[in-house]
Amino acid sequence: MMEQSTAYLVLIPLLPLAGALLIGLLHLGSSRVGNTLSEKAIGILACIAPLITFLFAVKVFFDLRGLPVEARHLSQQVFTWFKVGELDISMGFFADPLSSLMLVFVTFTGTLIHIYSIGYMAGDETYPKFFAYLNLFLGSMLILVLGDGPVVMFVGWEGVGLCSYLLISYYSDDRSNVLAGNKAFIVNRIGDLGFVLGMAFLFWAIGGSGFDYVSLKANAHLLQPATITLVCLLLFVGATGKSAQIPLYVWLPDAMAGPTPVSALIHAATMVTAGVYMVARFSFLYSMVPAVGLVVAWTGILTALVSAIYGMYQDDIKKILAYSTVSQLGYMFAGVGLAAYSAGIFHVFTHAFFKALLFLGAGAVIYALHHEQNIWKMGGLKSKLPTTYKTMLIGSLALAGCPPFSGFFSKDEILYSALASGHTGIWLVGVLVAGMTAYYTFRMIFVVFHGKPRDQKIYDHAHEPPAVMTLPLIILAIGALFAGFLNLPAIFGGGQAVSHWLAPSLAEHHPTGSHSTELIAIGASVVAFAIGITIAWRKFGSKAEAPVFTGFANFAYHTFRINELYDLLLVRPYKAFGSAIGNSSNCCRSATSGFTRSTWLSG
Amino acid sequence: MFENVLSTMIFLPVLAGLVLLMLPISQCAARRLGLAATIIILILGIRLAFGFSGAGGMEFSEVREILPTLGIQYSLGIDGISLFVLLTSALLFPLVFLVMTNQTKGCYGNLLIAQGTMAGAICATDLILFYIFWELMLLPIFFMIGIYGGPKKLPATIKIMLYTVAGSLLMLAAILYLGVAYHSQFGHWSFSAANLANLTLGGTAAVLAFAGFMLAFAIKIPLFPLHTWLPDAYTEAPPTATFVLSAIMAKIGVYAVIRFVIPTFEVEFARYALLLACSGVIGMIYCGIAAIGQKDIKRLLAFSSASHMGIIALGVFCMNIQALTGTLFQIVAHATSTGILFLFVGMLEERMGSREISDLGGIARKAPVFAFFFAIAMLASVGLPGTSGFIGEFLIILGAIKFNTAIGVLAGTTLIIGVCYMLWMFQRVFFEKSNERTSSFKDLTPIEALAFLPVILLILIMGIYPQPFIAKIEPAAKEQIASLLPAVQVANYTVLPKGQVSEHK
Amino acid sequence: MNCDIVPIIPLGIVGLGAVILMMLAAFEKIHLEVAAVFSMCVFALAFVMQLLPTGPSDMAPYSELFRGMLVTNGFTKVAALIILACGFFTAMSSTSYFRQNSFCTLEFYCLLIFSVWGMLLLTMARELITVFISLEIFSLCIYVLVGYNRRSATSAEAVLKYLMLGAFAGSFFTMGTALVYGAVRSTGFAAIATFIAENGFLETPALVGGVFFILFAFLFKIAAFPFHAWVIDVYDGASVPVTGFMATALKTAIFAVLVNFLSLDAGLKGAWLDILFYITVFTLFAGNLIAIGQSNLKRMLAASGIVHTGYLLIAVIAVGDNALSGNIILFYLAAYAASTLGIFASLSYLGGQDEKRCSFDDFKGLAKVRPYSAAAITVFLLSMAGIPPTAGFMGKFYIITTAFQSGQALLAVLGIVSSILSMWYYLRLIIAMYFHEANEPFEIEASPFAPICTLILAACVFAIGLYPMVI
Amino acid sequence: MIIDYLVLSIILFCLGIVGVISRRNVFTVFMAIELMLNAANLAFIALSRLHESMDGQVLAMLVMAVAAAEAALALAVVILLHKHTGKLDTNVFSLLKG
Repeated sequence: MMEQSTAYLVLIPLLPLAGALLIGLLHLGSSRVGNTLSEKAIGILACIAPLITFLFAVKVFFDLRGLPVEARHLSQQVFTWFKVGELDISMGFFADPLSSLMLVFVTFTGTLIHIYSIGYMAGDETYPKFFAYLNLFLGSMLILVLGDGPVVMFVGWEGVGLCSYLLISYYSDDRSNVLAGNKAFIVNRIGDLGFVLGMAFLFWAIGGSGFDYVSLKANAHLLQPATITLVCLLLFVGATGKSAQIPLYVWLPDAMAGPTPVSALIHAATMVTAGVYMVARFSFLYSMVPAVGLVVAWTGILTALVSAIYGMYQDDIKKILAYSTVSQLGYMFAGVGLAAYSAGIFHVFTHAFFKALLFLGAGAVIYALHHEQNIWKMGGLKSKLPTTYKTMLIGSLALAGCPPFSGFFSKDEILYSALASGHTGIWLVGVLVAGMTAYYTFRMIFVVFHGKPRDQKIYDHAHEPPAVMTLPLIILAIGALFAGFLNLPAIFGGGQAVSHWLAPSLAEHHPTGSHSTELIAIGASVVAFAIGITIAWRKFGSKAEAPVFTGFANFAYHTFRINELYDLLLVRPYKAFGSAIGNSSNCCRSATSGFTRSTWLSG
Repeated sequence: MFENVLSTMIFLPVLAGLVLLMLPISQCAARRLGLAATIIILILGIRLAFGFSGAGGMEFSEVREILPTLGIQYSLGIDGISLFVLLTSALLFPLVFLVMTNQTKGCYGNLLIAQGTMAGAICATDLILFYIFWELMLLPIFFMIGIYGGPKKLPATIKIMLYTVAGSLLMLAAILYLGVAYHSQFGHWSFSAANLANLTLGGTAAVLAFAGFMLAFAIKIPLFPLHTWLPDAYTEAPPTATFVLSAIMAKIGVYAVIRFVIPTFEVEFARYALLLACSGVIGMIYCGIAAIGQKDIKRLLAFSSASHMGIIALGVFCMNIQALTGTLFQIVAHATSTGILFLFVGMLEERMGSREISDLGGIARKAPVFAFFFAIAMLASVGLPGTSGFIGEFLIILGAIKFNTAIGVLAGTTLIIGVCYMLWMFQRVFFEKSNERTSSFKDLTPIEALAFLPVILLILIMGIYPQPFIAKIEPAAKEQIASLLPAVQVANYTVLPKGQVSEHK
Repeated sequence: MNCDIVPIIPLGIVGLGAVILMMLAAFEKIHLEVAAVFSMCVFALAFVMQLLPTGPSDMAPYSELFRGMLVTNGFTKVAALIILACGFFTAMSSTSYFRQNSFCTLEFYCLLIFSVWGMLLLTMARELITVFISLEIFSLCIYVLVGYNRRSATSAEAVLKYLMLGAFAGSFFTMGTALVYGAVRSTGFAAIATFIAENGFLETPALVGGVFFILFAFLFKIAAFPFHAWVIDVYDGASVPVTGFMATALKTAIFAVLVNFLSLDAGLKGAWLDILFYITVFTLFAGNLIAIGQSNLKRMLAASGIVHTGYLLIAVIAVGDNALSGNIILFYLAAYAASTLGIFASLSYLGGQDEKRCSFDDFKGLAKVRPYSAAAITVFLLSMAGIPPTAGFMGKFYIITTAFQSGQALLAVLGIVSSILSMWYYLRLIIAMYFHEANEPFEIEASPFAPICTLILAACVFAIGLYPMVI
Repeated sequence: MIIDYLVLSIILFCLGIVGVISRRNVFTVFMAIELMLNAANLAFIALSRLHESMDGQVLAMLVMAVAAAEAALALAVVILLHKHTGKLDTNVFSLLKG
């Protein structure tokens, strides 16, 4: 324990975990002695913990505000976790501006989505289980954010992975869902291997004297360049796993098999951005090796491009949003890769709002249409679901980067720093992707809400979801609308509040670009947005039917057959080899038995 | 009774078992008797744990001369290395008697004898005594598999028997060689491990003796090329026997390497550590991959167990404090998790009469508690942080990387390999739709749930707050490493992975 | 002279008993079982007498009697004890055997006692002709015992083979004796020892040749490698109790005299060491290979007997000046005798009419039918295989240790390897008894003797195993 | 002089060995064995002469006695075998194949 004022840090992750335990026990109990509590009660019970944690997060924020800039961090050692030789890991929590920012929006969106789920999951037969998982996830996410060292972070890191697995395969009767869950977990584990190895190398290099961020940062100068490169690359492998970047992005689209609130919370707002957060966490290492940064940036931007291409051809509303998530994550990595950490984190921040909003909106639509997800069966829902429509429109504008919505500022920040730091290639791709983003986002909006209803029966049954679901939409919409202004660049007379807030915990050097470059950047992205949205309007504005894809479109529709490729190159050989070995031991057993039959059973 | 608690823990179960086998009592009574005996042992074990200071060195020692002319002693004792192996067996055995309700009387009797003899092997500090128990602990398993085993039991029995007996007899030769060497060097006979550690060995003879020991232990663990008996034995054995084999007996192999081989054969050990580590890691990967191809859930778990034993053994051969502590920790962790996994499978078999993965499915819906416990054990065995599995594996991987980068990286792949087959199995067995076979599956009764709860809690506690355990393990591990250190310097292994120098050590 | 008589009182008792029994037999006065009990009493009495301290002979090792013809010391005494015990248990188990097989007459027991007498004499012999005579005394008795079942062609054939080869070996022995006599003008061990001490061993070719012939004869009698073939058939042909008796008592006697003879002089032994080494190795492995091939229990046991001969030869080679070595042979013999007699005792009442339960198949599922017999047999087998804490383990333990100590590491390791091989056929019987279902189990009306005998011997196996620990 | 006797006895002995190994008739085999024993006796006598002590001759007597006993037993066995199988050819005794 350090000074008393930080003793509450541990409570932040603890409360949701406790909630998870409680609800889980209720669930197990109910499985034996029938339902003990009504859904409402369970839902409210589930929402308490996130709400309190949100308040704590705010408290953390203001506590940090109270401290002088250079001394802005709170930390709390709860107990020595394990201590072997020079390895001394303590279960400690650590809040600095970076983590406090994450904390705020994670708990905020988390709370909203809990509330939303009360409505969305109504009538589900294992209702408490869902909330138990949701709380468990929140707890792990908070450990991830608050962990004072890589190892503690890894606990949360794996915890969220587990929850994602459990929630993706939530509707476990359907094999495909479970397979999607397995895929997510396994792919994440591949990334985690990178994380663990990175940790190990880092430890043997400088971990001997303390293995928490503070002392690592202090000793970072002792590292060989080679080691730093190795460590950074390995950690980035972990990031690609968690944040769905090339080559490990394949699990995220399948992850949409989970309930929509899960997609919103885990696979859009919070968990998938953990990779970005981790890179920012280790900014003191990444900033030392720009080469690795470049790798990160290019990986990110290419992911953005590829998934944007996929996004343009999907017909499942959630798949569209999933790919857009991947693509936005690409932006974030481009940002952190180019050492514009604050820009990247800021995009994480805004993205949390509008993407959560979009997913919840999509959830509302799906809910309204009784679990119909194909956009080519929707249409003209504007009148039926006004609130959903309006909020989703705001979300889309934010996503597409239309000024002055939040997405515009954050994305522009990244593109600008790419241009200013002279990586024109990245910038150009970024602008292109911005256009495509606008295109596929509004393709979705137009097809779903405008034009004539394509399936009259579904259309007739459609109805606005209850307030418990629309309320979060509205709150998030407000967030998506105004979050951008928190980091208003100087050119708009803003003070880049977020960047300055984050400054103490990041090792970034702001690119010094002239106003002209900044103007070029803004102009380009605005133009790209305009072009994108116009094409979308041309093609889908009034009325459009389900297209038959051919050639490249078909190829893109099937996401370049990457899944099939992986299956062919990795999964099948692995399984074949496995069963081959298994059978080999079988046949050697049968050999033995034959042998023994001859000599023993005769006896 | 408490002053020679170790003898009690050894002979009480053996006597109980013999009585149980001799007396014509009913199966149910037999189970009760066994339960009572094991619970007494558990209580003793707990008292032992609290009486244990953990200062390093032997505690609760008992020494009696049994063959003075040859310096053979009946000498028992436990230290940080053996304590937890002993406690684990003490903790797990009552569980078997609680949940494995319809095994035969003979099975229960053999189970008790196995517990006693294994306790003997764990506590013995005299090599001859150790050898005696080491041989004896195989017999109950032999009979359990042979008499109560599955359809293909005979080849399995013969395999395991010939393998292990061959190994242990060669070990006997090595032991006797050591004894004679000691006599020639110090002028009097002694087989106590502590004395033999003072031997100055060298030349091919020493290497051969070392090989004799390692062979015996490698077969029991089992290390890679010698693992072929394992899948058959584990699969054909009755659940109780499989439980004993996987949870305790394999661990005793690792334990024996640490206890007897390292102090005596520092030089040889250091010289061949790399080779052995390779075999460990290869076995880990090989069996892990083989597991994915299995149709029989028990066989799958058998391979998974072999895979984990590979990495546990690896921890021993890395010769640094992290890895060794990790191994000792993982011994307990793996014993608990895999042990109850096998028990769960046993229950599945008892209740549904099939182990074919394809026959099962949808159990999670039918039996949430069962599924929940199973899931926790499974997650522990795939090393999820927050469960006991993570600490051990993390330490071992860390140590492995220090020992040799390549091996460390390969060891890391256990994260992936393990999760592949486990999730695959979990999906097929617990998720998806339930069929007519599984729809009748009954969940754990409250009694059973209570029986499993301590182990489940142990798994979680060891994951969340492992320091108390590690604090008791570490001193003993330190001694071992200290005894190794000069030899390691001789064999000049890289103290750090390539490309890294240590201003910091 | 008095102190000469005292040590051979047991000998006297046995001889007297034999004569008395023969007299009784001549007049058909007593019943078979009575005769059995009588002979048991004789053996028991002699055993007790043997145990009693017999005057100065304990003080002086190799104290000589009858002007160096006989000798008694700790070694011979223990050997005699083992032989007497063998006789006792054989008599005991044969009663049950002859419940089911009716070719027994009173002479059977006379011959038994006479052969024991010869063996006792052999253990004490310190003079070549005495050796020869005592050898022939019990050989002749055993020939008859082997062929006792006159109705069975196999036993007749067995006795023929045994007789031919035995006489062959005997003549070798005489020739050897003659040569030795020629060399040292005496046949007393002491004289030979002094002679060698004076002018060395290899210097006199006659002596070398003689010793070679003598060793040839001994190796034949203990069925060492080149001369092992006969054992299988003879054991197979003989009736179960006789087989047990041969396998244990005979071996004990011969090994006793062999050790006495070889420990005459270091040079004498040293000259044959290399040859003995190879003979030992081949004996071990030949025995194992033959045993693995067998499907008949008696033949398997005969072959495993060859293997045990191999172990004893290891001991003989390793016997040196150190404290252990002399007694380890006797210890191993005792351990081996206990378990072997035990198995044959159980066979003698499980065998049934005309030993119809003889192959491994016939023992399938025995554990279900007769759990205790099966358990006892398991104990004996484990002891033979050398699993602790049985007698066999301690025996092997001593032998291997001694081998290491006398620098015969290779021999020790080979011994271990062969005992790994031997697990194969011992386990096979256990597996047959426990892991298979019974096929047509037939009931046997057994007299209590053999089962009791089995029980006692099972206890002995553990007792001997733990004996070193309790003293 | 004395050496001739020894050579003779050795020759007889070897003849005996050859006989035992080569001949198949049971009688012949036993006669060969007797031959060997007597070779030994011859050696004894000759050597006792050489050493000018009576021991050798005594030993010879003993050996003869034993040989006689053995012979008696052998004949009994031969008769027994002849009862079982009308032949005396060792090759027909093949019940025990060892």
